[in-house]
Amino acid sequence: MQLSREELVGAYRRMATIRQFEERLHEEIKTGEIAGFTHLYAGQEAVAVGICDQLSVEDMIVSTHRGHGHCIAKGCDVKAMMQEIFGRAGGTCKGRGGSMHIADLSVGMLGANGIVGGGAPQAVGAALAARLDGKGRVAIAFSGDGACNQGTTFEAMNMAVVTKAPAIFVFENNHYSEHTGDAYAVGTARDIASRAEAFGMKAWRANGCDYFDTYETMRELLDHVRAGNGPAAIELDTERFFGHFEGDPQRYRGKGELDRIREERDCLKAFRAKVAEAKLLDPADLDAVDAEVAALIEAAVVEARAAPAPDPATVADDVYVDYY
Amino acid sequence: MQLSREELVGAYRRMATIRQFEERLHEEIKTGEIAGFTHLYAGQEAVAVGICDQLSVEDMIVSTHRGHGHCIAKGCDVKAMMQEIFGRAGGTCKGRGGSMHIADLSVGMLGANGIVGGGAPQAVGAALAARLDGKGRVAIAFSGDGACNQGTTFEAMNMAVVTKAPAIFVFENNHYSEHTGDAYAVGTARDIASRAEAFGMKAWRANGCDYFDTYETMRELLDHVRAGNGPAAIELDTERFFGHFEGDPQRYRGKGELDRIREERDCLKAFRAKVAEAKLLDPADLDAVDAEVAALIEAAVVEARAAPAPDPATVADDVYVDYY
Amino acid sequence: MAIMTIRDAILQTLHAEMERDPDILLLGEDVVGGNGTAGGPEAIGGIWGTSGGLYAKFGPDRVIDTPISESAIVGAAAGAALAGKRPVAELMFADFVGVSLDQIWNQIAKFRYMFGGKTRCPAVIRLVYGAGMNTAAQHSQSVYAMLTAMPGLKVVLPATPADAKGLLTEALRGDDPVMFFEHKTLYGVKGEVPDGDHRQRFGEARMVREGGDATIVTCGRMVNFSEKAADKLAADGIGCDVIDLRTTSPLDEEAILDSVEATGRLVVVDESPPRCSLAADICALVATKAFSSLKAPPELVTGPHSPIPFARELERAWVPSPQKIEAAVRRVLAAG
Amino acid sequence: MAIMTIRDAILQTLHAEMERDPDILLLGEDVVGGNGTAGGPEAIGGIWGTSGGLYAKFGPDRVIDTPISESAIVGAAAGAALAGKRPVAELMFADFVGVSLDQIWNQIAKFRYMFGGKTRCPAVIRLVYGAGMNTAAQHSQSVYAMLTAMPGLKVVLPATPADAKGLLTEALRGDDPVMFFEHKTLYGVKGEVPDGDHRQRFGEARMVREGGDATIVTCGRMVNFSEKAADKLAADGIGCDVIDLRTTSPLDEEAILDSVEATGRLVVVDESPPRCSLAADICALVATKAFSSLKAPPELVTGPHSPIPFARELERAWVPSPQKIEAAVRRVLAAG
Ligand SMILES: Cc1ncc(C[n+]2csc(CCOP(=O)(O)OP(=O)(O)O)c2C)c(N)n1
Ligand SMILES: Cc1ncc(C[n+]2csc(CCOP(=O)(O)OP(=O)(O)O)c2C)c(N)n1
Ligand SMILES: [Mg+2]
Ligand SMILES: [Mg+2]
Repeated sequence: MQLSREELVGAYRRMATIRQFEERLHEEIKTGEIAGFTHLYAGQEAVAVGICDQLSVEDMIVSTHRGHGHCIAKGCDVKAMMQEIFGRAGGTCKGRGGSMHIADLSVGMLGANGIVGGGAPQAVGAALAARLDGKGRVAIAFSGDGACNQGTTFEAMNMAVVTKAPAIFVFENNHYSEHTGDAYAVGTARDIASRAEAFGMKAWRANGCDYFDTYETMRELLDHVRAGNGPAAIELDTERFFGHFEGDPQRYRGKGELDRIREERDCLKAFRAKVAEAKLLDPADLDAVDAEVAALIEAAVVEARAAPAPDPATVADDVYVDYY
Repeated sequence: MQLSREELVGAYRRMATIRQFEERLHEEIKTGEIAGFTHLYAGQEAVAVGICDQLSVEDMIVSTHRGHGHCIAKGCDVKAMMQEIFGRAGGTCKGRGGSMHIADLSVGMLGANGIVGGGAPQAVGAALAARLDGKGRVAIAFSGDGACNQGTTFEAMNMAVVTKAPAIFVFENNHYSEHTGDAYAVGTARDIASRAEAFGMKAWRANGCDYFDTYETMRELLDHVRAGNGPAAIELDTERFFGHFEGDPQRYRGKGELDRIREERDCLKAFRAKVAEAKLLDPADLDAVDAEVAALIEAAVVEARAAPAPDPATVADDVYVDYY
Repeated sequence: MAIMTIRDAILQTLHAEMERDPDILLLGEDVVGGNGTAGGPEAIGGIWGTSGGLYAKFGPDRVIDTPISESAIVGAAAGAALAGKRPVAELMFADFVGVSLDQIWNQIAKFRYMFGGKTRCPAVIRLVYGAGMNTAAQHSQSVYAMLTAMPGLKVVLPATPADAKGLLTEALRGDDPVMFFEHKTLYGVKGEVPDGDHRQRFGEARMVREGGDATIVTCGRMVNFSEKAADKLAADGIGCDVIDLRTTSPLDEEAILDSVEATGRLVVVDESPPRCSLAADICALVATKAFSSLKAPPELVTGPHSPIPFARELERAWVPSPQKIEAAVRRVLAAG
Repeated sequence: MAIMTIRDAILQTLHAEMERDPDILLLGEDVVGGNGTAGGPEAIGGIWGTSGGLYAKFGPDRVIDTPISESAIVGAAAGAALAGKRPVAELMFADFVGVSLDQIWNQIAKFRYMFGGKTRCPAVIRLVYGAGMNTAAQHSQSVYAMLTAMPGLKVVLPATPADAKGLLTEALRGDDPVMFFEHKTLYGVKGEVPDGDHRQRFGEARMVREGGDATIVTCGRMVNFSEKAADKLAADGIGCDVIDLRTTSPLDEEAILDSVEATGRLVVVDESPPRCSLAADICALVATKAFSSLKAPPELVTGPHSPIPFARELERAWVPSPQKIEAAVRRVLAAG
């Protein structure tokens, strides 16, 4: 492991930020103040952060309906995101998009997406664009185990192979698409990664609840892609800590499943344990990070709650750059 | 080989019918009498016939834009087809469909399709319908090497595996999708069949220019599917003898390629050679079949040419069963 | 007559019709739910609660959970219908017509015509549509105009529990493909539902109220909004005919034209952007076929030419409101 | 001024603009052709002959043959545009909007709005459309009404070589997504094309001729048919304003309304089935905004509510003809 102390603290901070952002939303949603569908990313932090930590701001990602984690990991402003989810004028998207449609091109975050499978072809296009510039940039599509069954995802994988685009398909297998298990919905002789392999790209597998495994595996993958070998895929075995959307009774869970995954598959706990064992960081350092993050999230919520709503008169603005 | 003399003659007759149907259309189209796009199936006869010879009239197929061969092999009326392609009122579809939209549900031919990849999901649905009846029927989707890259085809394969539908995916790899080679457009580590395998179904490979290899391989596959093992796939290496559509200059062909495939990969020649070598049929018997078929095709063209055009006043009929 | 919600009217109709007709099968994402999980399939009944108990009763060959593959869902319905069954396919959100349009538009809608009138494709596609739950641009759209434009489809939009039952029964007994739209904000609406067999013929609009001064033509959630506007206007002595189209294809032209011939004033209310909309369609119908009856320019109350926004204040501004409908009626009465 | 076909105007504009702007890239099926074959990539230039020579000049990173995967083609254009490029994606037939609608409708059209006006998605989708070549129900459709209805898209339909150049140049220099419709029967139409830089502003209809007695509003192939009808009518002393919309979104409302205010008679000609069509849209515009000018009920000349048939006699009966247009003009003049 060649990560510096600073990098480790940064990684932990980003994961903790996602976790606290989501835990807090879980509470805020109960108050009824947040409208629409909210899909929480908690549990999968090691994936977003383990991957995005190795990207430059010029590298691009496209995300999913469960996009908060990807946004934070890629560098979107947390307070603006909170405002967006609260539907405020000061939100990342001026309250027009909400939880499912956060984007910030200035940090290479090309958009969350309410259409499952919508993003994968876009990553191929972004990768083709990147190649045109010749700076070694890559484009990443995040997809779930459910999204991996959408035709667009398959088409995108094939097209990436055919065009040798520097596109990366990240499959976050949290074992559920809504209320259905991957054991049912993903037809495959082996796993999702093996389907990517059948399209002629190299695929990796990693423990998506382990920052270090994700990071190391992704480093290999990125070396491969940046070296001009065309697209690649990675499947990450991970867990979602909350329901599909807020309000989901989660009757599909096994008895004690949530307790077990929170106990055994918590990427933050695992991170703490590893850095402590390897004597890389002091638990107190991480406690301090937690406190910092808590303050940030608290401030974000307070500001979002107080922030002005969008002006209804602007409802039809921002459709075109110009329309004549 | 357990085929009776009668079966062998029948197989040859069906293949020869397709061949002569297409060779004749190739000539007729030059006269300008036939409108629209016509995609000829000549060269691939062993696939359609080798497969459909093992189906009952209750088994169902869905076809492609290159559907004449599938139609004839499944038992559509040749004269009505000819009228359809000539755009006549007495055509299979009353002149409404034309070459790309021939269907005859009474023989289990659920439709040619102008949308590449359109048929595969339909075969899954037909297979689910067949299963409901519990009579062991199957449904087959024919797809080309081009169609195998359409998202619908992938979705269909996955859904067939997930639902264990008795659906069969037949990939006729004639190595071209329009003017592009499969070597370019099909991203895969190995072949099309291996992509089907990655979806968790058993897949076979056969020489689609050899009736007997196609037949035998398909028999194994059908036994597997009829036994209730869910879907299966087969990839057939085959050749198209004409252009993508009539009028195609075929600049993508290698030097001498057309001569070579007509010489070495002609399924009718191969069939004749095999049955002669094995002393199963007399060349004279097959010559007689050729003559019979020639008479049929001649009659079909003569009748089609003389047949009345559809009445323009009926243009908006047949949209609904009833519309109130 | 029982009082029930639209949700229950749909669920009970599915139960009754599936019992009656063994050829009906249901396909969709999570219509069973729990497949492949430790919790096991347990008929959670879809996220909208419109398929509960069907799996337990009719089993896995007739109630089928699918992967997230809408083209294959609708395409499978197409194939099953050609093969002689009556598939019901659920699109969890009507917006997913985007990923399945070909199978609806170029396949299901066209089979009968392309095949010379010799086939039937009685597929019923259920589409959950509409704004009002802050589900933003990709989960709030009213897709009915797009599908109304497509020859070969029938387009149905119940606004009451009785119609939900009557129209769904009719869809399941007819021989043509039906696009059955369920407004997500209307599932909880309660009303009387006739017992026993109840079929509502397509192409027969519902005269929600008669008033004689102006004609409001609408459908879906906007029926209720139009009634609210009509109530307000009634307080001022202005009487509105309110017409709930029930089906937009076929369209009950007669009901619309009769009313406009009497009132001379037309307001069309349509939860959709304005261009090439159902509102424009109805307006064109009246302008071409009842021109001389019109005493004032028709008014179209639609959303603006923009996607549907997320924030409460913005979504409310986007959707036609009772206030806007009321104002439009006052304008058509003031003009001409 | 050079005389050339619409095909060549498009091809030359692509050459010129790709030379001018290194950010333009082209994606589509067989836009190169021959990839992966013994014949080798050789710029067959697409089956419509609108991309010849581009591959040789701009190379494989900018001129990209794709598999048959329209969702991925349009989706890749979406992503490339977000990433700062100007992709041009070709749909070999506009009917393939069926298999790619989501990327057009829910992605490209909505990005800017959903993302709070902070992004641009200047993707140009070229769609080959229209009847007239007996390509039957799945390869003949005029999809422009469906896309005109979608906020966020601009919809462009050149009817002359000069407009093909001017509108395509404008599309490639603008910052919004453009649906660029090319009618398959018009590729061979010849006409004068301005040399050098030529941009045709969107939302500016072309007054094809002025006649003063009746207004014909139309676009695409129907412009020529309308002119034929107008010629016949002129012989009888009836003068028509013929308006070629050029773009249906944005729409030049002023040109339409001005003309109808002068003539009082409206005929809309639209190569499409009638429901929720562009014809209905234009009719509604006039009925709501120029009501008092109308002297007679408007006439809509469209195809019937059916898919497009294959046989020559049937297709001819389906498509609006000069005769039908002429008859409609005579009706609007006789009425009122
Ligand atoms: C095209 C489409 N179909 C269905 C949905 C509804 N839907 C939203 S999320 C989801 C499940 C996605 O599962 P997965 O890809 O595993 O992502 P996860 O929710 O586990 O992060 C479904 C079915 C959708 N938004 N888009
Ligand atoms: C969705 C769609 N995209 C593109 C086309 C145009 N097209 C018709 S046939 C064809 C090539 C098909 O290749 P393949 O599947 O190999 O079948 P083959 O022509 O070789 O029989 C293409 C691109 C189409 N009809 N439908
Ligand atoms: Mg998942
Ligand atoms: Mg092929």
